[in-house]
Amino acid sequence: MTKYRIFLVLSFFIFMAAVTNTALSANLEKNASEKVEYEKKTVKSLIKSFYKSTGVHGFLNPDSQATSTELNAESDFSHSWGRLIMIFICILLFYLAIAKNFEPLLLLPIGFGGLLSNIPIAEIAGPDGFLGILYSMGVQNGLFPILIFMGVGALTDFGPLIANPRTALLGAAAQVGIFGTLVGAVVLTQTTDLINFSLQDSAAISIIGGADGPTALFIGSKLAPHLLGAIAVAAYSYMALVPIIQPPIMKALTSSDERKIKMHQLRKVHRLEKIFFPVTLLILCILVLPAATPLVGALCFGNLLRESGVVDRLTDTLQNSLINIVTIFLGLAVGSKLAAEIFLVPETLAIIVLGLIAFSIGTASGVLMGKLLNRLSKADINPLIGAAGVSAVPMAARVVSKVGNDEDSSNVLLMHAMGPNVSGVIGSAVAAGILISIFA
Amino acid sequence: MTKYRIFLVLSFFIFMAAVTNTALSANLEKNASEKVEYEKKTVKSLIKSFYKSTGVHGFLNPDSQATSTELNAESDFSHSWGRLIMIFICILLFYLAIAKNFEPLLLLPIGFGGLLSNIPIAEIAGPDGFLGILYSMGVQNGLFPILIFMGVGALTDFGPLIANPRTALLGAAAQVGIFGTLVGAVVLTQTTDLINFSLQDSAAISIIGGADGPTALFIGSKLAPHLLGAIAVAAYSYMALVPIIQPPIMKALTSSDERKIKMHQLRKVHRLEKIFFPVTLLILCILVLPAATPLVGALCFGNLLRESGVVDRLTDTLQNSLINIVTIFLGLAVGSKLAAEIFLVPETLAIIVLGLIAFSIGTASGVLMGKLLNRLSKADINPLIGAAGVSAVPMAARVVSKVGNDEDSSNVLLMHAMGPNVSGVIGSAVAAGILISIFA
Amino acid sequence: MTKYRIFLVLSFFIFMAAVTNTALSANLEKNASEKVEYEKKTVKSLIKSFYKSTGVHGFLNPDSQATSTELNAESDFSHSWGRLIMIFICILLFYLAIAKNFEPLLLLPIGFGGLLSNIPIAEIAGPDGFLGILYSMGVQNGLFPILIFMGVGALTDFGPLIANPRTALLGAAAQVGIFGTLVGAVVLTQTTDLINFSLQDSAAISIIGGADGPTALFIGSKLAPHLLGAIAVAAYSYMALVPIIQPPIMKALTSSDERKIKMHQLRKVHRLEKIFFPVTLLILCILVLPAATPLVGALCFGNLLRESGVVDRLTDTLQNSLINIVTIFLGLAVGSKLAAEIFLVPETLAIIVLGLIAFSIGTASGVLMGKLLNRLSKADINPLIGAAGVSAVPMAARVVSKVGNDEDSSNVLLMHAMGPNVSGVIGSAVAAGILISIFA
Amino acid sequence: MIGESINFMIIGMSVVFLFLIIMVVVLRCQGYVINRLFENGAVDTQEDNNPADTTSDLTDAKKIAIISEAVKQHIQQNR
Amino acid sequence: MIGESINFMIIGMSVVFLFLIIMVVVLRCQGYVINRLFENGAVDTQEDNNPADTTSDLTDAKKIAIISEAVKQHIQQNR
Amino acid sequence: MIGESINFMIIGMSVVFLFLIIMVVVLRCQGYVINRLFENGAVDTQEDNNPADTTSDLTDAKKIAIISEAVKQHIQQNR
Ligand code: NA
Ligand code: NA
Ligand code: NA
Repeated sequence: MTKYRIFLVLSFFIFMAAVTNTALSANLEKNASEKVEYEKKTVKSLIKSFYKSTGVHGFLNPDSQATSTELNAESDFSHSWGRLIMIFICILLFYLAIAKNFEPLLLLPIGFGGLLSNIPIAEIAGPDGFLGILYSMGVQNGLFPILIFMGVGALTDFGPLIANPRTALLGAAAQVGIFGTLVGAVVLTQTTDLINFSLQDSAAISIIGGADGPTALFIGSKLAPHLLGAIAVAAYSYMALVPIIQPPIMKALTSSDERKIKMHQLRKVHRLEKIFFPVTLLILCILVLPAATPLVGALCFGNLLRESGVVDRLTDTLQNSLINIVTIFLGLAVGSKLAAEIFLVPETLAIIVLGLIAFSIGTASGVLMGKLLNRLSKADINPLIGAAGVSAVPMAARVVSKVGNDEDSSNVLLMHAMGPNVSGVIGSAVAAGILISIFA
Repeated sequence: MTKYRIFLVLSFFIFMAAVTNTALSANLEKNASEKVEYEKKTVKSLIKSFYKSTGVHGFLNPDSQATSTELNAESDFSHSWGRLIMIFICILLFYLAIAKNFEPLLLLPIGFGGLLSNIPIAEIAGPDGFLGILYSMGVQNGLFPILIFMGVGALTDFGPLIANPRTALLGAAAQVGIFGTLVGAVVLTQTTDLINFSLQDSAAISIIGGADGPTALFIGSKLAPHLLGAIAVAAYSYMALVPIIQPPIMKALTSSDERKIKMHQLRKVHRLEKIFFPVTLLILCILVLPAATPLVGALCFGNLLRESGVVDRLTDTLQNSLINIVTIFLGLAVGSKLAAEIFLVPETLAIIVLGLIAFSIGTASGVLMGKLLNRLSKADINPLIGAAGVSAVPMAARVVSKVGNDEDSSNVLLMHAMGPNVSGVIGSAVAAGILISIFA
Repeated sequence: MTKYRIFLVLSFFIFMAAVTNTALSANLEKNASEKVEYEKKTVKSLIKSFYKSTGVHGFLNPDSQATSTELNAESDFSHSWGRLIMIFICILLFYLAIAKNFEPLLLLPIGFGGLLSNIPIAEIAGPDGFLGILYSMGVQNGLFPILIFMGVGALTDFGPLIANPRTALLGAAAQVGIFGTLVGAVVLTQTTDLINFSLQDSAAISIIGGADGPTALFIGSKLAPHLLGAIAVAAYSYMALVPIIQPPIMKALTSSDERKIKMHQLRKVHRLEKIFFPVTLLILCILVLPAATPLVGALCFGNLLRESGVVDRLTDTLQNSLINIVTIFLGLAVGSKLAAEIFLVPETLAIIVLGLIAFSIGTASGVLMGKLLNRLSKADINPLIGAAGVSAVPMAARVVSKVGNDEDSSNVLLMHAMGPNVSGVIGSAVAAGILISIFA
Repeated sequence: MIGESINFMIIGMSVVFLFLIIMVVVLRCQGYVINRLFENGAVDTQEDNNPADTTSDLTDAKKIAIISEAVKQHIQQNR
Repeated sequence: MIGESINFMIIGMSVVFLFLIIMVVVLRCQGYVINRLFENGAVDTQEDNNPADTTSDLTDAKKIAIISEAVKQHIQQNR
Repeated sequence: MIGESINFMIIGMSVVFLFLIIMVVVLRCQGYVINRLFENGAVDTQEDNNPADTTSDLTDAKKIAIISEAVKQHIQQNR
């Protein structure tokens, strides 16, 4: 016990000494930030220059690193308290990812990238830092999201959609989340003074409603790279929060009887149907909306390799080593956009709010379309599966299954929810293509 | 039944409506291709601009995308019908790869890259599209074929060649296919008006006779990048067609008695011989033909890692994740050279014909050299194994084995054919070095 | 027997013929190095130009490739004999890697890269050669060492350090090897005429004493890229030689009784301690020494992914496919700095000597600090484990275990030595950060 | 600008629905045709969709090894 | 310059020691606090540090778990 | 130009043959020398050419094998 108290005291002492000395030395030599010269130096002067290279000094004296053009209170704030706040937020992301299992595959790398990008002096997110190198390698040009999409294609079985194509309409309806949020962002810009989103910005934010990570990153990096950090964090956070966001909306819009509806077993799907599917989808996309073909094409490529059954070693690579490597790089690079001076702006709060609205609208539209379809169609359709139309594969489908089970534990909705779920991915990619063809 | 007829009619109606409207809108606003402005617009005008961004419009109005310098009938054709033809060809490649198992590992990615590169408006093969990015990342500079060669080295057991080195002469003879085709391409250029290959072009085409994919891509990207698509498709197609092209030639040039010759079992090979082999081969290549060392060096590197036995984790990576990732990237990037305006030219037909000639000459030379060796050598040599000298590892060796079995089902030629087969790879790389040292 | 003698004579004859002809042709046409023209040529003239493109000619006539600025005796030497010597050295590296198991994972690729970079004419290490491409892709900008460090983080269990943190002081003491060598390099520069290291060079060399490959490569590529080859070879060679270098020093500085000291079993470590460790370490590094955060951050990133337990697929990728791919690329690219004109300079010998001194000083300091700690601390500490503080994970810890066992075969020191071992990695990264903050 | 953004929403949702409706129609036609022409190939979802890669060439990494092994055994058994 | 390099050595070693001493102190405090607050989570080194990735979705790279499970079942069946 | 291309063919095939003939000779010499000096190391093709990577350090990524082994032993010990 006493032993540990001693440690605490000791560590406090060391820390305070460092801080005090640093502050002193910083005040004494504030204007000595020029490159260290190699003339004969005393140990004392060396110690002083060392103090100026510590992070403690960096946080306390943000102005010494600011370039002349941004020497103002705002950058001062973002370089001192701002950075500390962001580091705290990143550690919060670690907590959510590890303890609460919030999309850890992306939020851990993004959070770590954010932490690294807020370190003073080191400039890890700068053009010569490794985050900057990764960013220009594959985020700026959109390559990494495309490669992820190939992996998603290789991992996705479109069988449930092929077996019951009409569920695609649920995936279409859920995209109201995207375009509704676009309107919302414009309204916010027009009605408030603090928030000023361009149409490109608004479009990039609205794609959060697509509930699809790579699509959001692809559009974000094309239309609004300065908002990419907030968009990525919002998109992945809400995808992780699907089990909390969706159920109340689903329950509010459906009656208990509707939630108990049982659906017929899916028909068997011919192997050729699965092979033809990616090719058909791509041709359709070429005819109707070429602007969506980079995303849809990557998805179809991965899926064609998967279903062809003749290139298993490539499929396996897409599903594992390639998608994993790219996920690591992409997460870290996107994290570099969590630097305080980019992230700690009022726009970020607006993005968080708009993203939540987008998810809610998408879920509601999907469920309502499910009710409509159930009435129009001869076969029974449980409206709950409409909620899976937002994408967030496969989390949203699982949520549907769980809400269905809560009402009637003998009701198995998972495979039925996969149809709208994967068509939600296609719908979001189509919406992304529309946004690109209008705004890019 | 009736239900499905309704669908057919409905889909026909929707398609026709889209096409008609598109054509109309295109005619009405042909000169409105400037960037969409964000002034207040009616829904009607938005629909019109949307139609102009559809692929249907893109195919019907190729001139709206052509740059001023290429505004002529030819580019019009290649941007409308040409693209449709190419998309059809790419789907044919899918069929051959999946149903007929034609080198699917490369023809599927190449075909898909080709499909994507022929999409109007999206510019996926342009410098900012992902195919263009992959192309400049590793095809333009020759990196991807080199990495594939490392993987091939790590996958190849040179034991059969070391056990019976004289079979290397069969691999040498088969390279007549390369240089004979070089002559053929020059003759074609001199005697026809339509075809005009430079010497560099001719050399790049002739390497198809090497029956080795990465070598062809390496030389093609160095000497004639504009022909790369045709060269790649021809090379991999003929490698897939080896079981159809070779047997008639093999049977025509050998008697039934010759095809029945049985060969002695291969001697055991010392582990040190296998370790020394890649180093010896590379030193030889350095002394005689440094221009071939990038290719041969990569092959030897992979093989040295394999045979060293002390870096299994690196060997495994070369054989699997690295070669798979690069194969995907390489295939897609090469496919970008299947864009209609590059591919649908008379030269492509000439390349297809010359490639076939190259394979045939190579096979014939190998078999004839086999007959010669059989006469000169004390030990029996079945001339069939000469056909494996064209490379096309391991397909050509399997064909030899099969043709031998057809004649005498107790005759096991596979391992004997592997010697000429792998020496064919070396021979092609040497020939490639010669072409580079003369023409690059 | 006679058969083989014939082969020997024949091969000698062929070689001599090639050499003689080459020399002749070289003398006849020494000034014909301009690009081969495609006018009509006789076979004879073609043969002559071919000879000029052989490696034999390249070695014998180094001046024909030298640029005008370096036409002097020195470059002549390095391009003829120098290259042969380097090729011999590289083959020696193969021998050490394969037969003696000297860090084969890096010395095989480095050696092969060195071999390829010394080939005349081919220019594989030039900016357009594949070694040059790999070098600029990830060595020049420091990306590859950072990725390796992520893999190291994902592979390292810091449990033993967390269980007994005071052993970190042993890892600190061993860094005297780095700074002592810095002094040594400066002394050498001041006292000799032949050796002239700048302060940057000296710092880059001294990092060999860190006994950590990626750290050495990271610092080397930042501070002294022209010395990178020698630094890399020295660092990895000495890491491989740890079982030979360390034991005599360890035995000289300890008594038999000290070597027999048994240590208490390590306490159990809470899972949360392991998860917090990388975050704590990084925050500390941010506060004290931001310049070290690229390296320490990469290490912590890999370790956080590992210990989080929620992203096993990413951890697995860091530990396997990614680290393997990068190891191959990094080794080959570093090998490109073994080109004779860069490597065969007096400085290399000085680097080799200084590296050995660095390792020895580091080992000695670690052991001496172990003796000091043993006296100051209540719990018994076997001073041998101080030798593991040089890093060289996990070789140094194994050496400690072995030396301990030699004295008392019931003494199990391995886990106790892992604490200083991994803290040595951290200590080296901190030292690297100091060198960067002073010299970069 | 708000009015315009509502226009974007209308056109956007129309295209999304148009696209997916056409897709539904095409998928139904395709399914009908395929199941008529090739009756015996129907498979359950998630079954048989990865038939072993028996013939592709560069692949299966160690084909050469496998083949030589097979040949060896074949020869030994037939002695 | 030699004198200066000795200065570098002094400051360098001081920082290295400062850094690692602070680390030792912080690790001890951290260990103390964690083991007080969460008493039942202590694990042996190299055991239980990879709890199965139960919920993450894209993954399924759970070879280790699967194999050890398989081995277990195999052994149980053969009892 | 046709004549020239024939010249290219002649020189090209000569070099290819020269290269491979030298290779044949060198391989034979090498095989002779090696088999004389190290008589006991001859191996069948595809056998023993991948001795386990026993000492290399970062490696040993054969966790699966190791773990299943460990699980087995653990279970056996606890019987
Ligand atoms: Na969606
Ligand atoms: Na060949
Ligand atoms: Na160290």
